Amino acid sequence: MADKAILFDATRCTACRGCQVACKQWNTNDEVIPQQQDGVKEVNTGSYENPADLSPQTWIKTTFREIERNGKVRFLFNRRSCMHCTDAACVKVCPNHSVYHNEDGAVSYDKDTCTGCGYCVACPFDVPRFTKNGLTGVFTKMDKCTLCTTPGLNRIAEGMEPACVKSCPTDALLFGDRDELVKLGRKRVDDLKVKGFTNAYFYGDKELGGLHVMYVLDEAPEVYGLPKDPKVPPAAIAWQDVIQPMGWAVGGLTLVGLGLNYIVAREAKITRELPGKKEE
Amino acid sequence: MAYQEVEKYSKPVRVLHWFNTASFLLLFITGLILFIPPLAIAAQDSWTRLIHRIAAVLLVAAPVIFALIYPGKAARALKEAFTWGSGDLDWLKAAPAYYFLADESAMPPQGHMNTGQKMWWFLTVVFGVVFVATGAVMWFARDTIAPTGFLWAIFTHDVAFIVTGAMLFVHLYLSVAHPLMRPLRTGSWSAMTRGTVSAEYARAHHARWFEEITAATHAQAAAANREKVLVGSHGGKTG
Amino acid sequence: MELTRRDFLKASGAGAGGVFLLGSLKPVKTEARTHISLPLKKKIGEKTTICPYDGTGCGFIVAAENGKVVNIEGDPDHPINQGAACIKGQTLRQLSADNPWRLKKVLYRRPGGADWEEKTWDWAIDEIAKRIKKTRDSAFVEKNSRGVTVNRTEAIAHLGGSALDDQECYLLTKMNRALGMLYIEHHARL
Amino acid sequence: MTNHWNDIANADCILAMGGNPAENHPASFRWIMAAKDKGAKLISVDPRFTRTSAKADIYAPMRSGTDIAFLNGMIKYVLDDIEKNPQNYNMTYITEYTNASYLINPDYKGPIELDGLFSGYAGGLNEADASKRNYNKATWQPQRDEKGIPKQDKTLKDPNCAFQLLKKHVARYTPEKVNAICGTPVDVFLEVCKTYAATGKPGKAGTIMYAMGTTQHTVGAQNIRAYGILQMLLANIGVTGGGINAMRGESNVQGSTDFALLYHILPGYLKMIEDSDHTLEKYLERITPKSTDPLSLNWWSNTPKYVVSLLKAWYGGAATKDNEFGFNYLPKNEVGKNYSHIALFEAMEKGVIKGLLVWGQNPAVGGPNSNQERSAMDKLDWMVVADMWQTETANFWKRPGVNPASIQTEVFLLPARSSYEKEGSVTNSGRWMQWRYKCADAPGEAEDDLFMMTAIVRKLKELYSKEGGPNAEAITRLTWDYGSGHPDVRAVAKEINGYDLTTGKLMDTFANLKADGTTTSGCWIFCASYVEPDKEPNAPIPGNRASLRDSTPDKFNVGLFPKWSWCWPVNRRIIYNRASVDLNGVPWDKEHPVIWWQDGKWVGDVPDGAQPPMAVDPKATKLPFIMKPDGTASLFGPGMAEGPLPEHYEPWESPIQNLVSKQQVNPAVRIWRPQEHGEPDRFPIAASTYRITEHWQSGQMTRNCPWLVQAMPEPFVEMSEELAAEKGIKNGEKVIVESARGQVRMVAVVTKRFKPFQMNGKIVHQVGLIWHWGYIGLSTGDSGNLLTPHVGDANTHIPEYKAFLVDVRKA
Repeated sequence: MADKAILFDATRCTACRGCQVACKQWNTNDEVIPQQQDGVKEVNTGSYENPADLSPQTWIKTTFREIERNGKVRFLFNRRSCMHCTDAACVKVCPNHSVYHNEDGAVSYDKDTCTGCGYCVACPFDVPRFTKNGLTGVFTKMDKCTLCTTPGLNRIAEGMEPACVKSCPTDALLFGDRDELVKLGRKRVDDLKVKGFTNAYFYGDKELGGLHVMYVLDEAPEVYGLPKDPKVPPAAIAWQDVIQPMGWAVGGLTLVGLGLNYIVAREAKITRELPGKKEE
Repeated sequence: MAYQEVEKYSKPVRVLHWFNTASFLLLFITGLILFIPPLAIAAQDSWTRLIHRIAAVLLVAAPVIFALIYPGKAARALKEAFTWGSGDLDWLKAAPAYYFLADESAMPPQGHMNTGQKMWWFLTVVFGVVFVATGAVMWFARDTIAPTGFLWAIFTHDVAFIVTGAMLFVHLYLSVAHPLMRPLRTGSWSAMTRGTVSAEYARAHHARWFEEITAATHAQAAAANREKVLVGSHGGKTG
Repeated sequence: MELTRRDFLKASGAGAGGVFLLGSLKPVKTEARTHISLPLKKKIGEKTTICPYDGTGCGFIVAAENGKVVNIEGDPDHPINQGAACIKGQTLRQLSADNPWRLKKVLYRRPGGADWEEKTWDWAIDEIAKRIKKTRDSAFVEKNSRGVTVNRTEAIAHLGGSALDDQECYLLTKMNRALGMLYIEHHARL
Repeated sequence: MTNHWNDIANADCILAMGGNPAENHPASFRWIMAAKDKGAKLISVDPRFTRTSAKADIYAPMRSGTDIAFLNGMIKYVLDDIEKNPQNYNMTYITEYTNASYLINPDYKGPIELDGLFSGYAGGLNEADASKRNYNKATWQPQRDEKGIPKQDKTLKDPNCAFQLLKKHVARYTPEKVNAICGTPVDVFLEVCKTYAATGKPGKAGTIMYAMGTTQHTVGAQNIRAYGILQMLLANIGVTGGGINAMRGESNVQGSTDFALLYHILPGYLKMIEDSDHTLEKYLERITPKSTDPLSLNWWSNTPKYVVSLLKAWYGGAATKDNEFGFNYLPKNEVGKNYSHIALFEAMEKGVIKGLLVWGQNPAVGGPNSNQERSAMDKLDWMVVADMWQTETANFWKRPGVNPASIQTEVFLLPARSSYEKEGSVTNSGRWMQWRYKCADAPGEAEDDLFMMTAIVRKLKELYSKEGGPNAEAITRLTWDYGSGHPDVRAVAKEINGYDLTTGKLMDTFANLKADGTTTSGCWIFCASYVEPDKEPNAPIPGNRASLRDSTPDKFNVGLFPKWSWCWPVNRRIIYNRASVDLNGVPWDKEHPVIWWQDGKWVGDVPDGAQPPMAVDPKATKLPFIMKPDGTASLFGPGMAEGPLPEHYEPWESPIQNLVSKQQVNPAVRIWRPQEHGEPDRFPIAASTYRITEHWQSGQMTRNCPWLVQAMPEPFVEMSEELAAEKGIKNGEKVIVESARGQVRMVAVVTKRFKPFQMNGKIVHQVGLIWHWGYIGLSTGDSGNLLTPHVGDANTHIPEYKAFLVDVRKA
């Protein structure tokens, strides 16, 4: 099956933030409504960008940035959520393979087997968020966008767009086959360059083996708050590629060695010390 | 020759050992989930990670309490882990022949712990510190530390896990399964369960130590407290 | 050396080790998993509504089970929003009966009272009608100073209606004017 | 809206001014984007850089309250350009469809001659006496021939014609003057003019999208007039992608206005009865516009039919010819007396108003000068509030700093149903009447408003039948036949549409309404919305056109969706559409036609009058602006309170002196509390209030929703980095903003999007506050309306929320 992807066109986004809540609506996040006044403990830190960060209940949020160039102000909006990388650090590092690529190319996860170990903080985009057990204070589960492929809430399998994409009034978000969107995204960026946006950039085309959320930007990625050259951290590569096999190998070699030792040493002991006597 | 038993590990030491064994096994099993993905289903709702934390606290708390009650013993034990000599090198040279071919001839006389035991004990102390340090980062600094820091803490913790895990196999094997360690009552197993080893065993495998304690005994020349070190026949049990 | 079966079993440590070792050689890259197929936990509704917030008039589809809202999203057939929704439209579900801040009972605050008291509809309607009649009748002007029939009262005022339906607005005008009211305003100026 | 939301996609240029569609009508941006995709330009004119500005091709900063200077400057640019390049403009449209050619009363004098005033002012300059703050409009009228037809000069050369008077009037508004008043850089202003004037070419269209940023000023109505003049000169009215489009802030503020929940009208924009209307005849005589011009259709000449049909709908059998169809059952406004929002609260404070019925409104947060409005409620004997939530208004006696025991008002708080817990229709900004259904159950004992008002009326009918009372028949004989149990909303919808009493059938069109009492219609503009089932059999509710859900495109595929819901009047999607064609009925824009005269008939949208085009049949034809008595659009508007042409006056509270004339403030403006005037030396900073995407109006519908509270958790005041530096305020800190009316404590959002204005060499700072918060609900905070004044526009008395003076300091 062809990989699916989301194309975000920053030049079309008006920051209505429908996507931010569409995601909550569909995924039933924030279901408990506080009963007391001022029960939502959020504060405005001097920005439209609230809540300040992603959370287990906020899988996508709109970001706001202001820049000034040659006396002209620009108000830039961006989408922050899971990028569904092809070389996904979280998939790479997850000891239990609870985080995985599904057949649509999206990075989904199995909440039943997630132990909350937190290894997926390896994410170069800082996306996974964890719920704490209220009683013990121990992190229990990771949560993040699944491109609406969560089992039981899988819109893609039902032939629907992800909730955020459906919600977008200006079609700043598009959903479809990744190959098609790559072509479209490249074309849009080329058009932007012709229009004089010399720093225009198509983000996600090649980054981390290709993201499944791609960005048409009229400015450099850093201006939009995206890391210029995201990398899977070495420690994350080390995990599944080195540590886990090393664990199996060292453990295995040790047991093999001990087993061989037993056979050899037993023979030796019998022949050397107590010929003819069987042990116990 | 009559069986004579020599006390190798005092009761508090043994209690500490088994207490730590229990904590370590809990830590080992709950940690092993990360290496055996199908076990993850058992880790639902973070309870294995809670056990891991509780066991970690116990693992740290027990030696600390021990050291507070028996500062002398603790200091001696620590000193032992860091006291190495040329005899240890000889032991290492002789070890393959001994452990594979049951050829004891090249074995130099050993102290209270032989070199192998000392290595285990040394690594236990060192990796204990590593576990505690990296575990503390993972537990307490998760929200504050940079992800890279967290990841390297994980890395170190897990490398330590692999090394100590492998050593645990060796330790168990040598303690209870190696052909030379049989029958169990004579050697290490006995030392850690009942606290004593046979004098014969002590003389054979820990000659230096045996000499030390017997020399001390001679110096006190039939002193009334002889029983303290040399315990009389446990005939009923061993006879 | 010849291995007996017993020897082989005793060497099972080595066997297990081999399995372990094989495990370490397993390719790390996980295969893409196929979807776990579960029926949708939410239904997409059938009944349509129009957004109660601003005047764009976007269409929405409400899904309810046993009268309880489970999902509300944009109506893809609606020509204006074509399934899209802004942040407020997406929040429609939090206006439902599940929101504990919704009023559920008739409330009454007596003169000088420090808090609300729960009342019945019948009681409230009776009392409201009595108040309206008393206030209206005591401040009713049938003829003005020039003797022209004016049939009005300035003592009762009306506010609101933009959040109501057309039919309700119409009936409010009808009721207000029949009562002779003049101070009639709604959100148009605010 | 003259046009509708989908139609924005047809525009070649969109002027978003006094409105912020990206912020407050986000879904509408779908169609702005669609237009931009086809090459349209978006211009954002706003005191601050908004989410709309972020997507605009041109952003022009403009000090709040200086719209007329800006627009007059644009009009001047267009008029100058018409002289130089008439081929770029639709001169036929200007001369034939507007009153540009009308010769005006030679006694007319304008602000040039009278230093800011027009001829006919009752008072002197800066008149303080409220009774003299008005005009005698006699000299503003056109000259008429003996038949009563306006005298015209179609060459537009006569110095006394409206076109030339306008030209003379706006000549003062040079780009430099605009810059000095508005603070808009000259180059940016000229770019706006050039870009927007390009829509003057036949076949091109420009639309103006506005909202309360335009209207909530002392010159609010004149701001709209300026839009009208600009759009007429550019031939942008009646065409696809054109029009003057008010973006409505509530789902049914269009409907509640259409159904006349306003003091000055009856349903369908029929003027309210006044003291002077001794009889029905006199009333009809006064409110029915007349025209003797055979070319003028003068649709309002049908007024008597609509009035009588309304009375028949309300009083049924009790409305007879003998009792003037129940005319005297209805109240009469005192001539010249103002019953608008501010007046209402002033009367409440004086103790005139004893009882208040509140249906889903929250003036304790949304009203101007809310401190006054909150305390005025203390004087009430009783208050009835129907709402889904606890509101600040219902809880005015719990407001901070007040002892409830000292307030004797009784309050009844009735739990209401949400929009999807009941059935009925709403009318959107584009005049689409859309049906919605009961989809879910309401909480507890919540009931719909229909139930509440019906229960009250039934009870009142019972009381008045039993006990009698003054004008009791007005109540006892009022028709209220919507079933015996829960009222049937469809029966109400049918009554609104109206019946032919001779056949008992639902009316098909308001063209068939009669003034003889044989027809009914609760609101004539909605006649044809609910017809007999066989007339609209395919509607989900047969006959109910508001329920139509067929999104098949129209004939010309310009996004009219004629089978989706229903739109007043008579499903005409673009009003004044007869102006979209030339004299032969051929569209100016053949790619996006609204209507087209083909093979002897109109095709496309429902035409504004079915008569043939002017050149096709000069006798039978009618002028396109059928709702105007003369049939033409008013370049020169003699009906306005403060003058026939828009003139710049400063807001009531302004940081600078008027640079155009000595007349500082709109000479006809209504000022209620002169003592609460903030002086610039004490309050040097200009301020404006506005709404944000994440919240809605007075906040009950959003401040109780955690998703929205999380998205915008606290009220804030936005200010420039320069002002913040001057005051030592850091981003995110709490600040106190104070006006002559009160003070608020809010979070400071220090932003590059606000810039100080350079006004004629003086630096003027501006801040912006949001007002969605109050002291009741899940999230609480201060409302910006604690600062706004009780001063109203001269025509509509809309409060001046958008321009006042404050001072800011660190909290």
